[in-house]
Amino acid sequence: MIDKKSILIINQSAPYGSSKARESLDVALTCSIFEMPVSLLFIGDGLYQLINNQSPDALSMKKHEAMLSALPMYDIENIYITEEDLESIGLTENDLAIPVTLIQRDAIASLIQQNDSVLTF
Amino acid sequence: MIDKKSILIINQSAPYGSSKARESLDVALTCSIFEMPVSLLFIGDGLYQLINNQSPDALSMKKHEAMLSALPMYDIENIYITEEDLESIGLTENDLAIPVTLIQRDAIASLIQQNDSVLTF
Amino acid sequence: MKFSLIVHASPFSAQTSSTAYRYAKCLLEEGHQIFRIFYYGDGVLVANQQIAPPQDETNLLSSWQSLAKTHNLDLVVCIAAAVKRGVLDDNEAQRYDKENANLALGFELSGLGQLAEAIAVSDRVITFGN
Amino acid sequence: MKFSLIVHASPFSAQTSSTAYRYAKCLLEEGHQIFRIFYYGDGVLVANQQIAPPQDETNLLSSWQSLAKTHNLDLVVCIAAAVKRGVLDDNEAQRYDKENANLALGFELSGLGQLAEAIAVSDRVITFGN
Amino acid sequence: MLNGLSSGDAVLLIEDAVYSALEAHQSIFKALSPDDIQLSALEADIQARGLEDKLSPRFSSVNDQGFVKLSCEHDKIVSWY
Amino acid sequence: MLNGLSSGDAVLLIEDAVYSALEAHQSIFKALSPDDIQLSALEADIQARGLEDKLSPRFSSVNDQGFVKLSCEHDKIVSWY
Repeated sequence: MIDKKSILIINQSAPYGSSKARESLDVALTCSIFEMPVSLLFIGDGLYQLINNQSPDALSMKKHEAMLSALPMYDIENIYITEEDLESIGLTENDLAIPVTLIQRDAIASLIQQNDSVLTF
Repeated sequence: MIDKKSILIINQSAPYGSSKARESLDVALTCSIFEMPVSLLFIGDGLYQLINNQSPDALSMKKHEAMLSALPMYDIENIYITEEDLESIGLTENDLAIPVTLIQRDAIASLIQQNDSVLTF
Repeated sequence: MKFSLIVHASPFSAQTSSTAYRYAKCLLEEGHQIFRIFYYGDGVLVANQQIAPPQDETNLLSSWQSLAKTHNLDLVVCIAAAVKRGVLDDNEAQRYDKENANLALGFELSGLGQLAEAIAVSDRVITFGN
Repeated sequence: MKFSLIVHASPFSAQTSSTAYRYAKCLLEEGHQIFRIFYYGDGVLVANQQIAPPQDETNLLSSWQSLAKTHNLDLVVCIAAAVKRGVLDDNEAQRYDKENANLALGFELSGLGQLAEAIAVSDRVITFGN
Repeated sequence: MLNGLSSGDAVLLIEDAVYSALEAHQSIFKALSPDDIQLSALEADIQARGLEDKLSPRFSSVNDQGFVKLSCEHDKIVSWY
Repeated sequence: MLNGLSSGDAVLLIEDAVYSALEAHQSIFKALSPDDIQLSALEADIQARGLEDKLSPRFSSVNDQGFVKLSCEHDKIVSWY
């Protein structure tokens, strides 16, 4: 009954400070379970979701990094960030918790065009 | 029973898009009713609250400008904006709904110091 | 065209839920079809029948309800988001041992699968809030 | 010192309510006094006894309740903000003709005057959220 | 998010975003060619905020019907709050 | 809001604001003299976000007790969300 529409989820929110990051992952996993191809783009503050060595015990919150690590098990492997964003926060791929595909900022438009539907969190 | 502590309310939120602007005014009016001297500072997006000719009928919302006009009836007459903020949005005092006192941005610190308590909306 | 809407923001502190309502109403007036409205995050709070808006403010809950009634709309409230926010139907009230259900008439609690389906079958999906 | 706290943000979509709780707990541990906690805006939503957080998440409502019980805290919920958000005590449920009260035990509905008083008598007032 | 735009796309500002249509904020949009990208702002939000006479000429005012029409004309919609 | 600061004031970053303590964002604070304004960020929020080894040396890490102590030392507190 469900078409295999591809979805791009754009993540622009930092983890922990708001519930957006978790809500986004919940939608991503659900769509993937329904066999819709899911791509994730992390831009702006959303890039902070990917920083490694997160340790939110004192906040009594779930480790966002760990939830991201589960993505491959749900066949979500198209994970994009832009080189410009990574550079702008002064970090490198070594600082990230999961493997990502680096793209140029002006490739965002084609990422949007390649997918059937776009959600932003 | 209530001391006459003076209050500075800093408004940094635009009207209509969120409920902050209204919540701020409700607190200002209440404190004034309790005879606490109230000053209002509008900075950043908060300055947009003061733009005249607001007409929110199509949004079915109350006219924020009209609520601001009630401030003098509550003896709230210390209303500040910074020249820099006004200039940065390309408007002049003629575009504002109520009379304000223009200060320099670096006078914000002394405004904070002159008051006993500071709230931000 | 067939539309679905996602409503995210708190109806009490952001304009967004009200923008979504105006948009939905206009869609229908223009002859389009709404497959589903999916409430997520703090957007689910509009479906609490305990809400008592001041008389001089719009009652967004009853606005949605009457639009839904006239046009037979499918208003789906994310069950996980609703339960943690205290918006419960009879089943959930029982499951979590709460005294009363408070989900407003015209709304239905269901899972994120309903959002996935809405995306799959609609020509356009528009998110209000993020 | 005598502190009062204002809690503004939605307990479900922002970290802020939980930061406020941690801060309040630490204040008390350090021997300070809390005159009042005033919930305003979407911050009032934490006082809805219908809330059913997932078992693996913190239950902020019961955290506030037990802190209040131990330290005899004055937890005041802005009545205007609460009523429009569907958080009602017995009086308000009756006044607005709603079937059930749902204000959680340990909280009290009252007006903004309680906030003004808190500002007047406290050495420090800290706002969580804006 | 203006990075994600390509020729033929349209930008509609709604709610508090309509303030960005003020002349003073046009540097935000300077990278967008007027021939490629259509800029507009929602009428109800403009009027509510008193901006009717204050918008940059690059922006056209669009009513709710126009919002619906734009949604139909473009097969992908990216919301940006 | 850094405009409102004067000598002897302290800035404590909490929640998502702790990201501003990254070296790459220090231009935000460049107008503040280190002798006049004390900069710090909340430990629990730093650790949660994996920033322990990534902060600018201008920022000290402050735990919840330190947050309370700062609140007592300064007679005016301006929250900025």
